Amino acid sequence: MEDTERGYYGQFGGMYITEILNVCIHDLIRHYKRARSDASFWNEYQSLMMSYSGRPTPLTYAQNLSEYLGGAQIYIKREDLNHTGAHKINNVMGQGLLTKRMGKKRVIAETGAGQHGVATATMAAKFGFECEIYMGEIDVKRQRPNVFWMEKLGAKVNVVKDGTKCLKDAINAAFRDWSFSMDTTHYVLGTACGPHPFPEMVAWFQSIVGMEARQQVVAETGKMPSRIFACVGGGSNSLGIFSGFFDATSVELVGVEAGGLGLESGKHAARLVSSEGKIGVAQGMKTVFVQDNEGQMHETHSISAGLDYIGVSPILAHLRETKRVRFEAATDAEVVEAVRLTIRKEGIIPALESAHAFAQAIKEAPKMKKDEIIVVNQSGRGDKDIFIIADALKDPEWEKFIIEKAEAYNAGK
Amino acid sequence: MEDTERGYYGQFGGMYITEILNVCIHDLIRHYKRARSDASFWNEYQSLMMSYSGRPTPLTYAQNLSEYLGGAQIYIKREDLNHTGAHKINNVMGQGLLTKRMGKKRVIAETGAGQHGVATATMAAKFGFECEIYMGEIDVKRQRPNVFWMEKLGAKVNVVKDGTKCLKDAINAAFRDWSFSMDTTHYVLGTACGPHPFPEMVAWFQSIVGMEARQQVVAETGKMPSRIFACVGGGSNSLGIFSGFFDATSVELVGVEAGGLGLESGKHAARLVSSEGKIGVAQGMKTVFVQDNEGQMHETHSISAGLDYIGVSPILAHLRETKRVRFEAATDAEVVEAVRLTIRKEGIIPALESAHAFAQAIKEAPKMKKDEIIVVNQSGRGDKDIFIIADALKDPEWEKFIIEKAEAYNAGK
Amino acid sequence: MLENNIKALLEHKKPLIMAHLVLGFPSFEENRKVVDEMVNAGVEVIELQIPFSESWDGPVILKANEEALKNGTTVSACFDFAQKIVKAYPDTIFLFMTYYNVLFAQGVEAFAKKAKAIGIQGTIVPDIPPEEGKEYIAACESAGISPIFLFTPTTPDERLKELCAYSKGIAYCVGRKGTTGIKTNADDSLIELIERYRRSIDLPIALGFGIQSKQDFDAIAPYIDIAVIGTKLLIVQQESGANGVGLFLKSLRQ
Amino acid sequence: MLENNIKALLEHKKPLIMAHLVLGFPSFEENRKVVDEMVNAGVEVIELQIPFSESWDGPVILKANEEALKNGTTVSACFDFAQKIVKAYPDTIFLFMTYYNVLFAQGVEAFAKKAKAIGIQGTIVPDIPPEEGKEYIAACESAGISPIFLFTPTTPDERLKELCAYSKGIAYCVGRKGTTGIKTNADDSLIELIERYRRSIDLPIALGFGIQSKQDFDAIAPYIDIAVIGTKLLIVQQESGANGVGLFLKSLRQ
Ligand SMILES: Cc1ncc(COP(=O)(O)O)c(C=O)c1O
Ligand SMILES: Cc1ncc(COP(=O)(O)O)c(C=O)c1O
Repeated sequence: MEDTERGYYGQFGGMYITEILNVCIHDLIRHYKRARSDASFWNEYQSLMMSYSGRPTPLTYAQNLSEYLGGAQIYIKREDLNHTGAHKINNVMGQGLLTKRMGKKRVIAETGAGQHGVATATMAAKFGFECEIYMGEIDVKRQRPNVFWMEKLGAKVNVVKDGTKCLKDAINAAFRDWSFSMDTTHYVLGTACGPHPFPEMVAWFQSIVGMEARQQVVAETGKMPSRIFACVGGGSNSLGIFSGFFDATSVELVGVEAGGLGLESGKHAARLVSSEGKIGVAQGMKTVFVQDNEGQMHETHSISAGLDYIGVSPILAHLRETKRVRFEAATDAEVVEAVRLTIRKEGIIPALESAHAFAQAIKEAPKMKKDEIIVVNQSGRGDKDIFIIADALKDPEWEKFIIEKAEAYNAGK
Repeated sequence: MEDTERGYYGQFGGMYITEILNVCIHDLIRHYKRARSDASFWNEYQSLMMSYSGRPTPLTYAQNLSEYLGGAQIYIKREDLNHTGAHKINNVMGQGLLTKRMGKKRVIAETGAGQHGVATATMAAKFGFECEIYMGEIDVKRQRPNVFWMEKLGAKVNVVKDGTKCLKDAINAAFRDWSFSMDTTHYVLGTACGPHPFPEMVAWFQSIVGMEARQQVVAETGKMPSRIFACVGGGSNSLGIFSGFFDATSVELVGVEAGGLGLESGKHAARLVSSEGKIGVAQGMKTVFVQDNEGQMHETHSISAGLDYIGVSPILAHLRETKRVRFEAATDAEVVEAVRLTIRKEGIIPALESAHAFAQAIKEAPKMKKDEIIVVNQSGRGDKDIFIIADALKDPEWEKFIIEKAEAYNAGK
Repeated sequence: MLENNIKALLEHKKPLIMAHLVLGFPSFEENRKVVDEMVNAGVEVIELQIPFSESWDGPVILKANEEALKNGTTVSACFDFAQKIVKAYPDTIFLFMTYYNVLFAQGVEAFAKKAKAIGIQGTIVPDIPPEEGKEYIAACESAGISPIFLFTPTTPDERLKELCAYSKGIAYCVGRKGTTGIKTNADDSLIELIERYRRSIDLPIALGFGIQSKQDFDAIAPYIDIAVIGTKLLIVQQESGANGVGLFLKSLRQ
Repeated sequence: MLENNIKALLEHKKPLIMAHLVLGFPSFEENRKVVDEMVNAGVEVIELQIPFSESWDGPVILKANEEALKNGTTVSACFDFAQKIVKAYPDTIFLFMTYYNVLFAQGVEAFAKKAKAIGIQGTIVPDIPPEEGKEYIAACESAGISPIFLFTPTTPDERLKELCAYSKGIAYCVGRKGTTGIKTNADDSLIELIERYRRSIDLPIALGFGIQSKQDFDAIAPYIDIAVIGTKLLIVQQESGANGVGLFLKSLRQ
């Protein structure tokens, strides 16, 4: 990592922000740096995560899945057991503490799947902050349960009708809000993207995952894993777990992108493994985006809203160049199959995002030796995805249930 | 507890079973006793719960709620952070280990809300058991998401159309299955009810909650709590947390039943605090049931399916007589308000069941001293209840979402 | 009293027939017709089931319990009806079958006394094992009616003997695992089971095994003292009324 | 070049007017009409915004960006159009406004060279602060066009001075926090802000502050060098076409 002043990782990163935000972001950097060099901040963070979110999350040995696949021994890092059901809370609570330090009273956030929105609204309720969430209109439609909870948590959900009406547009909208409100407001970016210091800061808060995982896997198995699998949306959960193993060069780190309907279909969200992923500058950072030759961003597609994003963390873009992380993609169909298998074999329901990591591990494990160890980062739980999983698995009873519910609502009015 | 041979607690408990089950249950008792006197069993149980379910669950200080109410300091025992989202998994994994010891390969269970069914199906997937779940037709209708997950977990869900088509009928149906299948099958009863050894055994597995809570509250506050609040369905979560404090006579234990539309309305599930609760014998045990003068059981009502049950643990019936536990009831309306408040103040969504405990704590905390401590057992998380909470809070956007989903399904077919 | 009555009957005929009905299902009038048909068909023992909301019976009897309750059948109406019917058919042995909570709700002693007073000779209560039944057994004894316990395929020999110490008049033996209403094949293993019962039980053996036909009845008749016919009669009744019940019962001994 | 041209104009007229449009919105034909109206109304500087999918502008300009892209507007078509229009109106100063990725995608140097070649005098790229803009600044310099950076109310005095070192020709000063399209009151605090800009900035000051009317224009005109009019023109255009834009612009100086 070359220029830590402006957050460069090789050629990627930086602070591509409008002048209006310059002071505000430098202010954030100052507070972040102070927090980072202050051991008591991390202690406070860690004990908050323990008492509020249930950290450390366990490392679960997936014995049945391992035996079924007949190769490497698979361990699952259980970020799904966090409060609010995903790793997103790690980042959010950390930024919450920082917001308190900065004396700000309002937080804003973008959200795609709604997980980060729920986590931010949760944090705001806990810290007593005012909270507004930006969410694309399409995401609002498909992720209504999360919208419902955000509102109950006291957040205002702003429906973003710009552009593709998805995550990237929600991010743009949040930056727009921030360029008015920076005096009172902290923008809680949800992944390791955006201008410096967000990528580094979010990765730092998520590094709690990797620290725990390394300690746990060694304690449990007496050795280091051969490979670690994590799904890659913006990059926060993967960087979180990978960071615990960067210095252990024998550990292969595998990031799994959303292959959607296939890399040839044009309907995917693979930035790092598809030819549509090109270096560019947007959303505050220089990194790899799914874009056309003139720099316009494409619509992406994934069965999992949380991976359905045009950009990727500049830190990961750099780690691809240095070859420290290998990148792969899993298709929607592979992901549904991975969900099915993991549920049946382990009684664990991975989020569709996390299931990308499972899908790749399931591909590779059988070819590995029985004494090799794999860690899969289960970034979230899948019960939030019931509307999508039920559709993917085409469950007729579920459809009947929804239709009957709708009839009751129609009759009630 | 007088007659531990047949599981009597004062006048309550016993083994009111048909002769066909006699040998099977004595077999269970033998295995249970052996496990209980074998320290390695508990160690195995505890480490399974650590690595699979995320135990110990944290104790969260509800600072905002405490300050808002202006009285006692409220701590929340976070059973909602368990795998599958409730305390039910504690019991189920314990019985899973016992099933393995007994060499059985199939498990059956009743379920009301579906929580215990999901937990049992999860355990069966993890242990590789065949699994059938009995669930009343009405519960199947209102708890479809849980049915969906049970099926994906590999369980067969049998819709019970007998009687009131609810939990009690599912229990009867499970006993019917068991009286054919006991050679190969263990009946995983979901709460501290039924014939001996179930009440004692389930309470034992759930005692992990109380052990942790006591250690945590003392470590955190340096003293013992004044009161502990837990909701009472069958009684397992309340006995779980209470058992950690039985010997600490200064700690007042408060069990909260489902007051439904009010104790005078006839629409409630209050066994221990209503005049409709009378001693009787059914479902394998002598305890207090909501019944008429001729011994026929009434239909009960609660906004929370998990508390909507005619009977109650014989251990709790006894603890009412010895006055070691005080019982109260919270109405549906109070519960909805408690959910709303807890979400807003703490960013925590209690299950509707658990919200009964919150509702009572919210009533009592303001009248207590600021240096007194309350522990509320949050037996489960509320996001599973979205269909019911959204209805209770009359969320028009949710209704619109469901209606649109239904239209899409109708169009797709 | 029950034991002597049964034994006296067995001197003339074997096996006896014990027929079952659910009180209040579909109505007391229909019950009366069915009893009349049963008596006319030569049934010696009639088991009157008082419906209970938490019955553990198989689906057919369970459904009848529910229907009876839905029709408003009360326990006291069951007693009134039983009193009349016992008086009307003085040569038939009547038993009550129900679940323990029905006794418990009005007091076990009161229940036994009232049953005795109206001429009921014994009670079958499947969810009260003798170990829980001290009060029940004492109440039956002091009232002078017979508590009838169940003997099942899972009951070990030792326990079969123990249960005999509590059972009076009849050993109600179950032909297979499960609840009421499931057919058992009248095969060698069933006959072996009966032989096992015989070795340990010194009471007349009533066997319930899901009898469906004259063929079933004939196959097992030589081995037992009393044939219990339950679920099948409810099915016949629903298909072809009280009259059908009479015809079916008569067919067994033709 | 830009700086000299601006200064020359300022000797005759103050404030100049800098008008904004989004290329391809609603179409290039319409753009051409609008430019014509602008030039006829006496506008001295025209800001041609090349649409970008990730614009951070306010809702009106954002929407225009989206519409333009939806209509299939490409960057190369924008260049073609700009080339023609610059040629057609040789006395008007044309600038490009866009986001950095548009430059980056074809190579910053290539972009700058092409812009210069067709007669564009400067570029406004709001998401490239000078610290990230070494390549950009160098490319502009070697091509001979002016990079125009933004000066904002949150920018401290020290940094205002620093930014001047990078900005050429115009200091594009923002009248209030937030994105484009929000009205600022032409009140004392705005005048104070302009005075603060003046103290640190030695370039002609272009102020964008959400001008809505002649009244706004008049209130602020004495204090600034160039009035930037953006969002309002898009609104007028959508309400009353290119002709309306011309009328509105003419009204300002009447
Ligand atoms: C469960 C889960 N996993 C993964 C992601 C992807 O984000 P990231 O790559 O930042 O971990 C999301 C985003 O919403 C998520 O909800
Ligand atoms: C979350 C939760 N809490 C409480 C209960 C009530 O059961 P018990 O009284 O056995 O804890 C249930 C039952 O389904 C439940 O799901």
